[in-house]
Amino acid sequence: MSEAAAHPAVHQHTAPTGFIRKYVFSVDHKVIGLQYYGLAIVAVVIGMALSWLMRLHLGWATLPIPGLEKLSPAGAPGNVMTPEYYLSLMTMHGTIMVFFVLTTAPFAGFGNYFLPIQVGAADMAFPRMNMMSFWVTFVAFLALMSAFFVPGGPPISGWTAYAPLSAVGQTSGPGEGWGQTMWAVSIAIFCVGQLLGSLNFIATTLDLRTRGMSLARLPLSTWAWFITSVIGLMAFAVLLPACILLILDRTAGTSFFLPSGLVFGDQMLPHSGGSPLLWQHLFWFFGHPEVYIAILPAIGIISHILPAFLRKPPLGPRVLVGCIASIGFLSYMVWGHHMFVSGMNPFSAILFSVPTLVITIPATIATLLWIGSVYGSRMQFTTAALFCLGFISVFTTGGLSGFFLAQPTIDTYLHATYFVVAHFHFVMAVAAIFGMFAGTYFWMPKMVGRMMNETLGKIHFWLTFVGVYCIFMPMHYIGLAGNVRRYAAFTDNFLVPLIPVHKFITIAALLTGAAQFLFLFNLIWTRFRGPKAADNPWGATSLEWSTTSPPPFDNFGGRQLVVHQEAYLYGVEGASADFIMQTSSETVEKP
Amino acid sequence: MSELELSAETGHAGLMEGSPYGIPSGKLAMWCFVLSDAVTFSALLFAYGYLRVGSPDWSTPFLFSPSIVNGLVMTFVLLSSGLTMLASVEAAKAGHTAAGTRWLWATCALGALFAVLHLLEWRRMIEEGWGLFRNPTGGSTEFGAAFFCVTGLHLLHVVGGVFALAIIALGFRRGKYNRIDVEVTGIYWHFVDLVWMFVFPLVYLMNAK
Amino acid sequence: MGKTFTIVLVAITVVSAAFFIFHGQLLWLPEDVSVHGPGIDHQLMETMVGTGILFLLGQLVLCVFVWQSSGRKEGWKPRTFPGGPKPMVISAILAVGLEILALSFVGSKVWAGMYMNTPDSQALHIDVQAGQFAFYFRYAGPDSKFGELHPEKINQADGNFFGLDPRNDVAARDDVVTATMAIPVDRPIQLTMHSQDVIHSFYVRELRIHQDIVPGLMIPLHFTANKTGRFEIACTQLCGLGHYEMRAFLEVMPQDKFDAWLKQQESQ
Amino acid sequence: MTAGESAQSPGMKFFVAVWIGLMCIVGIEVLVTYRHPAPRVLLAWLLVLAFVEAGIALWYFMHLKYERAALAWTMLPVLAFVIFMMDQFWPDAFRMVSMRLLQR
Repeated sequence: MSEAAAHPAVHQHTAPTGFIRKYVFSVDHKVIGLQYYGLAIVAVVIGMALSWLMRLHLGWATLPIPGLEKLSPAGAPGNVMTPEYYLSLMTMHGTIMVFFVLTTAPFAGFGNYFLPIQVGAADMAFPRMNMMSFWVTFVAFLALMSAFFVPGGPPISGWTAYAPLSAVGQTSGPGEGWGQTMWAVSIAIFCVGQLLGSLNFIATTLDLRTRGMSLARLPLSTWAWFITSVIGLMAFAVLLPACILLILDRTAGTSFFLPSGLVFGDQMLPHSGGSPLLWQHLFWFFGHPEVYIAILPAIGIISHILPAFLRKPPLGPRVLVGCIASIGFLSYMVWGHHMFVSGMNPFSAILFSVPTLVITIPATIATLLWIGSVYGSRMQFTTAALFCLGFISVFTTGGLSGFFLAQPTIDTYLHATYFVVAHFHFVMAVAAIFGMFAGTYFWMPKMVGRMMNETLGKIHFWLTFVGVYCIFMPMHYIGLAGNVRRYAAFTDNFLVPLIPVHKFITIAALLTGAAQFLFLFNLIWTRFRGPKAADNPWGATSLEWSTTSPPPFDNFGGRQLVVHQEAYLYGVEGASADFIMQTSSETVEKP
Repeated sequence: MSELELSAETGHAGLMEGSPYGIPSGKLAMWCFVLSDAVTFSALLFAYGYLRVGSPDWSTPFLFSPSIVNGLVMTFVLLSSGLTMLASVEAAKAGHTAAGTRWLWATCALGALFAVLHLLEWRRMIEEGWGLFRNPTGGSTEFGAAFFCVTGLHLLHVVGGVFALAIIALGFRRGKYNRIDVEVTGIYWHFVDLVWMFVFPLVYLMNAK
Repeated sequence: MGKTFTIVLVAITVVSAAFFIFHGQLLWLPEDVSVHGPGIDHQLMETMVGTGILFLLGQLVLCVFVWQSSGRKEGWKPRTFPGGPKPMVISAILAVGLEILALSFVGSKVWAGMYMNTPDSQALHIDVQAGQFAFYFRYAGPDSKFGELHPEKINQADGNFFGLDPRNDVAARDDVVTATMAIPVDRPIQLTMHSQDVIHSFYVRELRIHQDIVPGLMIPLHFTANKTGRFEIACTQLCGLGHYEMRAFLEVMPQDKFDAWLKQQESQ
Repeated sequence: MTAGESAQSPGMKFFVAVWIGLMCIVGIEVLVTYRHPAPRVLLAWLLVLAFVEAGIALWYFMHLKYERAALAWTMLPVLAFVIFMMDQFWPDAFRMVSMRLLQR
């Protein structure tokens, strides 16, 4: 205990007692992690509901959806969705999912909860800043949600908010009034929240590692969160000014993104001199790193979970860290591949295409390392393990379609078709969500101290795994047929014959979505009825398993851990158990 | 802010791994913030450059007097505030709380002076008819937009810094903050200074008549 | 459980691949009618084969390992992959690296052929105006000179979609403005595209052509169609509530038919 | 060396000298401007001078010199890299002028 007394972080602040300080404005990274996770769950339910409505409309454009009119009288007169309302839902779906689910859950959620524990710290480096980062993000979420209720309704310009559509205001269509402004405000606020979060992650990883936890011994998940926060530090810093300029264009009459001679309804706007391509450059300079902000934590999480169920060390963990880092590095060199047909200088296209293709090398190495880890193992097929395997599968599928879109020539045909939709949903959305599921089934015992229901979990996995393939695989085929995305209905002669495929996708989406309620039920059931979890139910090695479930306020009950081992010593020859905790001082000759 | 001094020690307490930089977390976080903010400003300056290169009718209205002269005075004030900031950090390191506080206030005052000079110039330009979307000389309206955005964001940083300095000065005297907090604030203040080193040539001199 | 996973994933893989291999006419690229198109199609097939192999390998190898893993008895001593991570790194760099080199070299040539060469001097020049939510096309007429554009003069009601000023501008008087785009077959075409309001996009599947039309800019594009027919021009850049129904038709016809068509348009 | 203590700093005299140096650079910038070189020449001059100035400020004012080399070796390359990548904006920007619909 005297040891602990000497440890400042432990005595940084004593456990709060009042409800507000304990659960609402808490500085405890675990509570904040759960808050982020909760926010993500709320956001994902909303986002999924929106996608249901969209899919229904794409399958049966004239189908009245009961109650929709109540939701938005203007958007769905007679319960039938108007084209602009479809676009609003699409925009909100994209924004909510990318910012408030894929960035929030695997990175801010699990990262906040487990990064300090995995490095053996009592809390983040700046608990108060940490609390601020959550509440700022929360305000950003409210700001975005408010877009549903402002006059004119939610924005219709997609999550990329391309100017001029997003910048000229109401004249360019419904939803481009207050809705779009709230969108820009929300994203600007979100950037600030992420900045605070990233600072915290970086400082914690570098400064609060307990004795013996050298960088080489950090778990892969911690590495992923650390590298992600470094990417976020720079990426959101570019989106912030972009959003400010957009807001000025919309409200103060500047023309950063608005060129001369814009004519709406035979009226020429006074704007002059701006460039719509500037917005695309600024947005994608952030936008591409953002894709990796979404996927890298998931990569880290499954790399961390897989060995625990393979009962053997991962293949080349150092190499894997190298892959994650180089993916992060390359992510800043490739944003132009979103702009191949945008009227950008054709020379740049080649310049952006090559590093984009090069990214596939570290990605392939990582995939091969996971597959190679499975070799020669005796795997325990828990739900978490299954989701890891599922991740490897969907990540491979989604990554490979990237080969097509990375090449400007092929992109000229496939750009803005459902092929693109399939690609990024597989490699970024579904993969990241699988990482989130794996993390949930693996860590929930630690987070709430109760085991999740494995049977429900497995059913959930099978439905989801088969479901996502049924939803997104066909999108490749219709994409090859040139099915344009972001269409509210398919009226072109070459699109009408493809509607049956859309009907199939819609049905698959509805079923897969329904399957997610098993997961939600499982979460709630676990929280209140789940069987009590042991401190280390999976026989895992990293530090989060050397404390109680759930961990006490200062994570280790005042103990100052000392780390003696590497992160993943499973199935060690001649060890007392088939695994060696990082904290155990047991010494055996390495296998 | 009190986390700063607490985790300040963690870097070296025997119970922890040493930080690879051997600096307190607060300082590291400030460096990271500076990095991020530098990217923000460069993005803004690149946007300004992009629009300028794309505009055939860019106007370069700044006369030597008053604009450039005023800019020089502002530069002088800001650089001097950097010097006083250094003095305060040095004093704080040497443990001279009173002197440190005094220098902090001096920095604060110079920062405020800079802000005032800046606002006066803004007023003059707005009276001349400049605005976010107005250009009295009839050239590209992007000039006003870029000018007020870039300098505006910088001014925001200055004002924020002035308040931060005041708070630190008060707290440092009462021992609420320690020398590390002063040093961290110093890094921020010098960064604001550093940004101006790009704003002055790129926004003022490049637009001198 | 592992065996089930293997079976399911094999099924998924096989079915997914089958749709690519035994694709019908519907779920595949339409026949190409442009001179540069074969280059793109070839590139796409190359990529399809390469990634297809990687897809099958990746998924099936995973399946094999999982299958083996699930069959093992209690007390099994885990084995590491022969050679550790090295073979993985090397094979990835070799397989993917070579693929990338090949693709980007060939691809860049095709790309340069489309975008980085100057259009034929004999090319037929067509001016394209995009606006919410329609395309309009302009032919220079007998004087083969286009009239100046004056956005402030744009008036949908009396059909001045381009903002021409025939009163003061001689060149503008004989400009032919149409809603369908007709072009002669086997003749180089040069488009100059501009948008009056937001970003639109010019996409013709059969021509393998795709180009955003950015307001405020004159976007050049050139191609040659080598088969006659009637094709759809779709807008692929989100441009507002009418985006999904913004389209026009492209008619590729023999030279003589085209001349007749143009005559008839002028007379109107 | 206790926490947060930078290595012994050279003292105020030296910093005053640096400050004078910085002012001189600003002076040079103005002089260059009023020799009215071509815009891109001027830009080159100003950028070089500004970077020198910023470098000095980082090195001495912000005490980068007195921290472990690791700090400079991680922070500066990252920033340089990101700014270098932003230069991919230029090929477009220069294209704008020639492609403009209206010369306004």
